[in-house]
Amino acid sequence: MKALFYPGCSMQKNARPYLDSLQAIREDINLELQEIQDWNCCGATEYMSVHRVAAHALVGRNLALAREQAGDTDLLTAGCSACYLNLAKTDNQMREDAGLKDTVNQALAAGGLEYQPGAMKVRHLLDLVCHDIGYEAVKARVVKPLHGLKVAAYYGCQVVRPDYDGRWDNHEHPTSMDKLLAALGAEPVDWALKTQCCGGHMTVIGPDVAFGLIRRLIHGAQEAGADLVVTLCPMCQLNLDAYQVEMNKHFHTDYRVPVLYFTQLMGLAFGKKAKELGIGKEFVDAAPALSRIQAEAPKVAEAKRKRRPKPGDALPMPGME
Amino acid sequence: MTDNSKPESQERIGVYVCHCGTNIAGVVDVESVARFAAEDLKDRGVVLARDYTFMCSVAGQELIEQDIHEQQLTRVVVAACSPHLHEKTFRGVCERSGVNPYLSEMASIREHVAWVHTDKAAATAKAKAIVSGTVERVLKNDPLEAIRVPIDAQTLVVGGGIAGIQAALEVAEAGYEVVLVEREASLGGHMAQFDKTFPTLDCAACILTPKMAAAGSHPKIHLFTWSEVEKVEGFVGNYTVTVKKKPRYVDEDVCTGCGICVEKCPVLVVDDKFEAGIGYRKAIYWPFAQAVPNLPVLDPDTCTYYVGGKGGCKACEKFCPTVPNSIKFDQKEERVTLRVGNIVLATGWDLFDARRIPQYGYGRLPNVFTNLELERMCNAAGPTGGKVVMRDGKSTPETVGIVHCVGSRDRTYNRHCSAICCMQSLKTAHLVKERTGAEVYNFYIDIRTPGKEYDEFYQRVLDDGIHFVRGKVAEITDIPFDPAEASRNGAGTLYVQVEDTLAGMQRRIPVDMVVLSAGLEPRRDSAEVGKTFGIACSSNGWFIEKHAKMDPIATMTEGVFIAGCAAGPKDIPASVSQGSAAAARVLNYIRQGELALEPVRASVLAEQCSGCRLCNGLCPFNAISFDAARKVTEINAALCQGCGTCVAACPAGAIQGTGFSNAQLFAQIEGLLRDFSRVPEVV
Amino acid sequence: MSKPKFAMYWAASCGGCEIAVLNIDEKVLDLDANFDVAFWPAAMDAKYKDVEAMEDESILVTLFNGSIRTDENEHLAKLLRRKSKILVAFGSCANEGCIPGLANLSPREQIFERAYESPSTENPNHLRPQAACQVPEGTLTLPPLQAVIRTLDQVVEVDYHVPGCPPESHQIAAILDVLIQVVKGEAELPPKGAVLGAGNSTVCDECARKRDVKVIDKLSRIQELPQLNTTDCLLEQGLLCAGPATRSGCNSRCPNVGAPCIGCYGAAPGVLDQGARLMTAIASVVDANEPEAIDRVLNGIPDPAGSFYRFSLAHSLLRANREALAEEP
Amino acid sequence: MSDSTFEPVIIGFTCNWCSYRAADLAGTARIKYPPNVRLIRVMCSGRIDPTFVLKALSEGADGVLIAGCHPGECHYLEQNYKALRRHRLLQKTLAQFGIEPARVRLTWASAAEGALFAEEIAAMVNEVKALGPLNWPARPLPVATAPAEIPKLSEVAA
Repeated sequence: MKALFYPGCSMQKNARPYLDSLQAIREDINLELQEIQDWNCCGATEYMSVHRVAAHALVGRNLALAREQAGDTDLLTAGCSACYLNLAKTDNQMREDAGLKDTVNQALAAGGLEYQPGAMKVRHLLDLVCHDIGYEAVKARVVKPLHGLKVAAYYGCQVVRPDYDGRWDNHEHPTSMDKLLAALGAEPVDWALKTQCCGGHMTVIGPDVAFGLIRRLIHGAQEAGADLVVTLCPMCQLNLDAYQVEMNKHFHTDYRVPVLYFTQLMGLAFGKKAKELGIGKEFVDAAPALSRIQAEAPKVAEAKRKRRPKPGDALPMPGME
Repeated sequence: MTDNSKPESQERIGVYVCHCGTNIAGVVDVESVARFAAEDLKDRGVVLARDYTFMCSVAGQELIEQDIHEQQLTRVVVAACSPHLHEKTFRGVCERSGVNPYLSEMASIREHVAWVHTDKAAATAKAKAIVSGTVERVLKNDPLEAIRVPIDAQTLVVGGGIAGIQAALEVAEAGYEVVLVEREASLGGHMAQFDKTFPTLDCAACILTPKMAAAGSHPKIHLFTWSEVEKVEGFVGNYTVTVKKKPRYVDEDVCTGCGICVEKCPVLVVDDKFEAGIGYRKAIYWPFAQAVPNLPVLDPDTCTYYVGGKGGCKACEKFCPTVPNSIKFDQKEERVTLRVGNIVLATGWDLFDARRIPQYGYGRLPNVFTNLELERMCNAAGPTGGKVVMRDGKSTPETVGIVHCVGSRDRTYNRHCSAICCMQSLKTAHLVKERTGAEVYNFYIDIRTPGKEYDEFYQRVLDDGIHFVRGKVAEITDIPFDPAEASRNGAGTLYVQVEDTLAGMQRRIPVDMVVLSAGLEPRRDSAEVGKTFGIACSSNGWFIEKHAKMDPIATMTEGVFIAGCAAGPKDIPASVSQGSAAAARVLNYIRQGELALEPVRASVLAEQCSGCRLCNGLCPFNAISFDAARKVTEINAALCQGCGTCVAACPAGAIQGTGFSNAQLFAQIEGLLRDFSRVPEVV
Repeated sequence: MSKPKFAMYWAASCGGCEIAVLNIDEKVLDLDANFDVAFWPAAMDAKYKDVEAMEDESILVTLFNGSIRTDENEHLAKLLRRKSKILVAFGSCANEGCIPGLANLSPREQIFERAYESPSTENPNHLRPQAACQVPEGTLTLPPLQAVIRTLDQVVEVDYHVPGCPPESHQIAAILDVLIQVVKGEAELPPKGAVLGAGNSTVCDECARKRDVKVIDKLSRIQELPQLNTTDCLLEQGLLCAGPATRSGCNSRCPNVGAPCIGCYGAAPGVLDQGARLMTAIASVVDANEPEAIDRVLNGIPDPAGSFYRFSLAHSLLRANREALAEEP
Repeated sequence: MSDSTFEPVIIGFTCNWCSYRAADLAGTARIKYPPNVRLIRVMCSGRIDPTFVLKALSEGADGVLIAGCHPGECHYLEQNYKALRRHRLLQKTLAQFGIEPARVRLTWASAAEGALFAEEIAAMVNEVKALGPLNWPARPLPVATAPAEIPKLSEVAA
């Protein structure tokens, strides 16, 4: 499968391991990524609220370039949630608002470009892997299953909301990455903080607020029994990993929950070397957690025989299908 | 093609333009419209045109009658309000005066002109165009006779909840046979699951069981429980329905309902239906204690005779005291074919599945319950013997949060208001407070208490000291925000995150237990059921009434009525009223003996039909059939509902539609466009 | 008593109608025996001035085939109307424009472009026909092409209609028999405006193929189908067959040999617009409810106007493309 | 583009159960909309024959509005889907005649959607206004009698 690829700034720098691991597994999942030539900044989270038209024109240029270079594909993917959301947002708002479409296209015309909304299908990398490549295809490539590794799938906020084209199963409690990790042999833990805030840029603006949020996530993952947190967004990874150290200092705690990208775990399961996947560059060392990977799948305890309930016994729970 | 064969010049048309007080005359120059009809449409057969204050008044009607007699009018056009209001009135005038009622037409110049336009000149011009179109149309009208069909007196009621029971009892009491079909093993429906009913706090069982018993033992009511209607054929007055009886594995004719089989059955399973998942039943079980009919039913999915492959324990069979034995492991599905004249659909509702809102934690957090679970918990015959306890079965909650509008009034799930949740939540709050003394919080968007004594009950609950927080709950979680919150509340506490819109702040309210007031949804299979009975569902699944206000019991299909929640959420009094209303409509038809139907029907011109069969798949009412011997298509006029789709589809133009014929519609188009150049320019 | 006069004329047509008349074989001798053929350019030499010299209404019957494309066609239509007691619109062109009528989808300039500048045309000097051209011998004239094709009854009053492209010879023979009987005083003329030589139903009535309830999930052109079933309805096999919307009378010639009906006998009795009937019928049975899915099926009709109005365009409600009509005086 | 005084005439086909009642409701609620649309009631949008549309367009209408119940809510269960299918095909065909898609609009309005129906009408009137008059040339009617004077061919050719 071929898709245009918008790497964004993070993947070039702090989220380099995300890019490296993606490069490492690309062929295994038969994903051909063609980087947009001459792409520019996506405007990050803030620009949209500072100058709406300029922000959309900025993103519109990337969309226009993508369309121009796309050839026979109309897929455009990004690994960073903010990049993905901005691309999807501009495409959507140009679709909804004909005035904006015209203004953006006027701006693009200055550079000899034009973009018709809807011409590219903007998809997050995780969405492509889960829904287009599919769990079965991923499973088929697994050579070293991640048996025994308990993982907390953490989605963050931007990939699931506002979800213009209804790609995600549930905005509050998505399960796509959980299923992907299960396909790799890992054991996803059930936790309720999957889409809660990582602090975003509050780490810079108001660190106290951010630390509280980071602690809640890290503590929650640990409480849920996770060996590590798996993420799909450079911002989330940065906050939970690099700022975990800061947070520990702030609260006098000693959390050590490593945070990796889902592509890194895919690489491990596909038998790639840790170094090739950028593992080891994280602030919180992932090695102890990864050492828990077992050769065999853990045995599932057999369900207890049913006993006739007596008054005062626990009430049955509703089943989750 | 416009049919010019009729001698139009011989027709004498009267045109009447209604002022409707100032409703029309305030915007449309009615005199000018009448003058236009009299002068410009003279060559079209208009012999007189009048404007009058209120055409629908007795005097207005007499005016037309008089003209028909004195001026020998042969056709009548009334330019007034929408035909949906007064078409019948003016048809009646014609009929009384000896003119075929279908030779009258209404031109809507109130709803479609006077009330929606402000420019008088443009409105008057449009009114003239409409009158011109209607005059052309009426010239092509055919004199028609209403279609008469006999009515079979036996009635089918589908659904044995309170609405269906009520409808069945009323028809049966009037002395007519009723077939009552219920999908579950007992009558009762959702109401049987409730503990108390708002606002009076009557015991639900105490008021429902006598009705169930009455329906169960009524000599005129033929009960089919554990059965479903599989097929419906025919038309009003003459339906043939096929009822599928699912195997109960218990011989209905022999079983005495002694219950020894249930007692001896060793298999215990969670009862997802009646006990809402918090209680247990056996593999052979009574749906509930007061079930009607009083017969157990065997569940082949859990009985060891069918699962496990070891032949099963057969304890029920061994201990059954009847001769012959009532347990019939090899009982098969049966089908019964019945003839009925009318059908009442009272198929009820399904509870919104609260697991669809994962952030509310139902199914993940043990102490999040649904209102239905609470109903069963409060019930003295329920799994906890009437005690309100937490999921551990022992602890009494000290703080309880009740979340309103779960799955209702929410764009993501259902936009509709479930109508009963406010009152039900208030009732739950009251019962929980009464039984546990807990602090109770209600989280609501709006409180809606429009029924009799409802708001008084709300005031009473307020006086109970129950807290009300106005705001939509964002999240229910067991994860504390920080260690401080954790240490304040202890493990297992649930936090209700909500924006209190009255206090203007975010709140996190720690509670021991949460009750979700899950809303009412259409039955999951309502589209299929609608198809079986030939009635329409809205896109969300509620059945569509013939008219939401003026005809909420009837449907588009003659002889099929709806009652209770099948058409939308309702409380018990409304459901009972609708059951009675449906019965009244049915009895009306039965007493008439035969029914007059609107003669808007399609028919095939056999000599022009080539038997191409293109139209054969187009009728959802199965009115179109193919005569293979003659190689022509035929339309059954009684089954035809008059939509005209086949008329518009026939490639040979061989299907005609009365009431809305091509000739009528072509003529109307011509008439509407006749004077288009005269529309004054509006700036 | 002299024999009544007979005329046959071709306006914008292919000549197939004349051949169809000759295909009645020895029956043509009956024509000669009972009529004096006064004017029939395809069969015998004649000059317009001879016709102009005739007395008005001196021709008993004129079979007029071809549609009105040029000023010359219009002139002859009016002339023959004046000279004939009975004017018969003969064949699809005269009745509804037929294949030439499809040119109504293009304005004149496009028609010329296509005819004189297409890659298959050798025209290095980009010559175009002129209404008048000076040559040493004087002025040469050509009748100008009119904006759109019109049918005979859009130009003059028509007494009878004989549909078909061309009309079936057995039908022509039957009409001729009636005409001869009328001349001999043995029969009455049919009511004015009648359609002669056709049935009252549609082609399916005469089609031997087995038909069932129709549901169309794919439409193909005949060359796209791997194999055609010889017994079943062609429409059910995914071919756009115009039979259901086309007047009977041809004995279902095409469908019976495995080719879909293309609609040459025109609309069924009482139908205002044949194309609309076929369009509504086909659309009604498309097996899809979502716009995109519907379009996927309908994309199997690459040229809807040409498919539905193949023969009847000039006589349809819209008659022609808007741009072409705009050039009409 | 049209001049600003052009007021289009639009024929609207509405079904008895939803869209006609929506128009009634717009009236009852006194919602204002432009007076350019003249409605014809049929029992169901499935009754609407492309011939009606062609007839209206060829006889002076600048546009045609077709309004039915929402998909899935047809009072005759599924007949509005037939209207949808016919509209798709008609649009494809009309394009070849040079008739812009905005002139033949299909819309859905439930009996409760008076305001929406009024908005649809206003939107359509604006779009058709922007397109200008259609002015479809009238069909030549059969000539009643042969013209008295037929010019000579030599005169015609010039």
